[in-house]
Amino acid sequence: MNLPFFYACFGILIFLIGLIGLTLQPHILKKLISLNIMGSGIFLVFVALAKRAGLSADPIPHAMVLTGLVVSVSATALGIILAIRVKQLYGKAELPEDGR
Amino acid sequence: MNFLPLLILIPLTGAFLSFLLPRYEKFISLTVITFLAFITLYLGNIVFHNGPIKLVAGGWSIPLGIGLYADGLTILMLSLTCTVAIAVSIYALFYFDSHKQTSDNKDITKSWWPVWMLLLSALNALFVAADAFNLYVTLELMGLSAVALIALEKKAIAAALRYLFIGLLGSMFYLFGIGLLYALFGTVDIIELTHKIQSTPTTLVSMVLITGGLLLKTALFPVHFWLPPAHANAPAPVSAVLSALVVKAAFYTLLRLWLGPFELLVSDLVIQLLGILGASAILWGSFQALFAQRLKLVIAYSTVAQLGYLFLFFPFYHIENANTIAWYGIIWIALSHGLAKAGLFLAAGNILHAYGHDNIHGLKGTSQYLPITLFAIGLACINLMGLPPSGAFLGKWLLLNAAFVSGQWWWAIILLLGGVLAAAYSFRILLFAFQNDDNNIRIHKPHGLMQWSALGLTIGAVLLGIFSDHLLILLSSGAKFGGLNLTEILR
Amino acid sequence: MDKTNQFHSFWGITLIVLVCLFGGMLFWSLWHIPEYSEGLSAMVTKHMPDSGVKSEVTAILLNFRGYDTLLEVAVLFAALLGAYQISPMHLDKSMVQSNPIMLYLIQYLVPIIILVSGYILWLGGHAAGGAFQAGAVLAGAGVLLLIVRPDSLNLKHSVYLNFILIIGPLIFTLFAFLPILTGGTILEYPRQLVGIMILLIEAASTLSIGFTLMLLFAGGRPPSGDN
Amino acid sequence: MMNIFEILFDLLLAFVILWLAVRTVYIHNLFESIMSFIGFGLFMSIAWLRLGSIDLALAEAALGSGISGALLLMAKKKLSDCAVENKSYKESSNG
Repeated sequence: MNLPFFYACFGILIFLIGLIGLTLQPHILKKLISLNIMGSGIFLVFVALAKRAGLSADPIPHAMVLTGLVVSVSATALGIILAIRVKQLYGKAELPEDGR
Repeated sequence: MNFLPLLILIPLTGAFLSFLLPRYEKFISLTVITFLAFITLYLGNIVFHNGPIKLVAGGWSIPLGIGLYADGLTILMLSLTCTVAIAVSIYALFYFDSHKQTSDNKDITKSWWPVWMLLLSALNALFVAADAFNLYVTLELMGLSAVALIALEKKAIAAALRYLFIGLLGSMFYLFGIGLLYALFGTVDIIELTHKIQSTPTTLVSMVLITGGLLLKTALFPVHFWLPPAHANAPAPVSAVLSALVVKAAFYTLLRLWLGPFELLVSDLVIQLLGILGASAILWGSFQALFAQRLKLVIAYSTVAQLGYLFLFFPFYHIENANTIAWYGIIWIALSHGLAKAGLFLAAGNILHAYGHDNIHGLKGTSQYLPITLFAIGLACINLMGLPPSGAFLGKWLLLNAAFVSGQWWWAIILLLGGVLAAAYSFRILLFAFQNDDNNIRIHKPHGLMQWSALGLTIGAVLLGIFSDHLLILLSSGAKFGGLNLTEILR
Repeated sequence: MDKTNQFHSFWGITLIVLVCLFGGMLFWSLWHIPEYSEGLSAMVTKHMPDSGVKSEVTAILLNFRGYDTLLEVAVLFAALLGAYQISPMHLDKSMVQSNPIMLYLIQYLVPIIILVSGYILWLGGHAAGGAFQAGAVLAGAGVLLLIVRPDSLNLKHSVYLNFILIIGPLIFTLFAFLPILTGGTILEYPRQLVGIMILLIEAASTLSIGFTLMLLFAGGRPPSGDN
Repeated sequence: MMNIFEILFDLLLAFVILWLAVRTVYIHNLFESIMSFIGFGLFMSIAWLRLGSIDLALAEAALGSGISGALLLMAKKKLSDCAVENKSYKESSNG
């Protein structure tokens, strides 16, 4: 196994850890963190597979990942602010069960 | 001079300017929408006469630059967006003013206009995108601005958060799939992918990931749970936009990819599965709508059901002729549902505005106090049931034809059953709304234009069934399916 | 309580089985990806002289695939607008950690961070760096100030602040729009001006991104100035 | 080809990142979880360097680890402070 595929496999593992966390953790902040970790896993797969080009990796996935990073930070920020509001309204930093 | 990118740039500029100058936000937004209407008409004219438009951002060559593409389907979706945008904006002129006093904190700007402009540019960008990664960015922009709009209503905060999570999860799967596709073929342009794609296990996995992510965003039956709370609790104009446009946009992305790059990989098992999920969505959504207690919740569940119809295209995917007919059919359902549902949500907003609640049992007297709104509801219900002469009738009729042409008649039963159930929940609304109110309850009458904009949209949905000739020809421009004379079938 | 635990363990096991299957599918897909692929690096190298910058990633972000970046800046703006309608800016006193050492350090730290941010921005032209990294560093300076001396920034909701927040995306949109007027297509920079245009976009975006991230940290809309 | 030190380095880095990811997701204490997340981001930026992208390493350190970490810490603080707003609201909106 060479470098790109090692890191790609590793990225998938991180993605799966985040996925399990997202489904199991009730706390909103932890869900958000899990989503970020899932994202990191995907980004790792992107960049690792770009490294197949040899020493100077393919820069297009790098730019895509940079875009993705900014998007996930924006989403995290919005999620956090919503989370605080949910706590203010419902008293718990968890999504209410009754589907509202 | 090519006007296609202006569809994105003008609303973006509008968003920034209306944020900077909140005093003129209405003027700026209405100007933006007027421009959009003219540009859409102009582009529609070009596509109608000269065929699809292609261009690459920055003037680079294709796998490096980002392609933009508009064919007949794109133009129809853009026109749907524009029509709904006009009505919703007129409605919002009055809706948010009358709700201003309920804002609980003066240090919060409940700003509908800038976010609405952002959402518009995201929708337009999504419809003209020809690049899979660009679609990811537009989906995120659409998702985040939709969340910001849902969060305008205090009681929808939790629904907004859930919507954010679902949207992010869906985008993650989508992004993963795109990453695999890029790793394999070195391009993310949809047209180029279509030429280069090969059936390998990796492509299959990426198709599963992308489809899964988009189904989550389209709220197909088993993963529809997030839709009703978000659509039922958001402010009326927001619900209208979400139900009419935002879920359709995710479906549009799915359709583009399935009819393009993934064509080679589509197996019979998968398309039957999608058909079954669609059928379950129709039945489950309609049943839930039948028992929901609030008007907006009924409408939201009806959206779940109507989205199910769109997936009835897939069982006919491989069958010659039937797929063409079904394709025209579901697009007609999507368009007419977009107009009718937007009108219906606006009408529900009028009722909420007038009565202060939207409990179905308390709709007494709507026929006395809000006749125009009630007429709008009636027309929208005709569309949901799929009665002639509405646009949905044409769509469903085409789907029925497809079912019989292909010999898969059991889908026809689902269609009829869906119609009956839609009739049931529609009559339940109308029954209460037509009751006379003897107590002369005091209502807070909505502005006339609020009522007329709801009516305008639902009339549009009916007109879609009557004046369909030119639009059907427009739709065939650049379409994968062509050469079938629909007017022959329609006679 | 016992019952719910059992319930959870049942779902937990189902979930783990599902995730294992899903993960297996993903690993299986990696197996079939070719060992070597150049991607688009040759194409990027070929067009680098026309891009106006020397760093490949910056060229992709702001020139070749600049349209994505434009929409991405709008995503950040959407998050800010969302925050504005959900909550007001809120920094209670307990968050302020002003011990004398911090107060002393911050006089030197903040200017240095701002300088570093400018340096990263400038680096973006020919090496690694650029508007997003520089903006994040700038936001770091703002966050530090908000924690240690919130009064020194004196954030108020005003047209000036709003202008800083949108100047980056607005200039980007404008430069995307101008080529259309001259008969080109979106973001088709004129050859002789491309370098300076990209630098302008980056500088303005750094400012906007920095302030946007700082306000997101602060939790939403700053209080109105007129009271 | 890779020499033994590189392989060891990759394995060690992967192990540390995985350990931090698992800790971040499963640890009960929110504060430690956030701290692990910040550490995760920092080690991820080393991984980006290893994969040849200084841009991403910078961005991950500044955005993914720095800003996200600051946002999360601020959120934790506010979540533990904030009082529940008008309790009656919960009942009244059930209908």
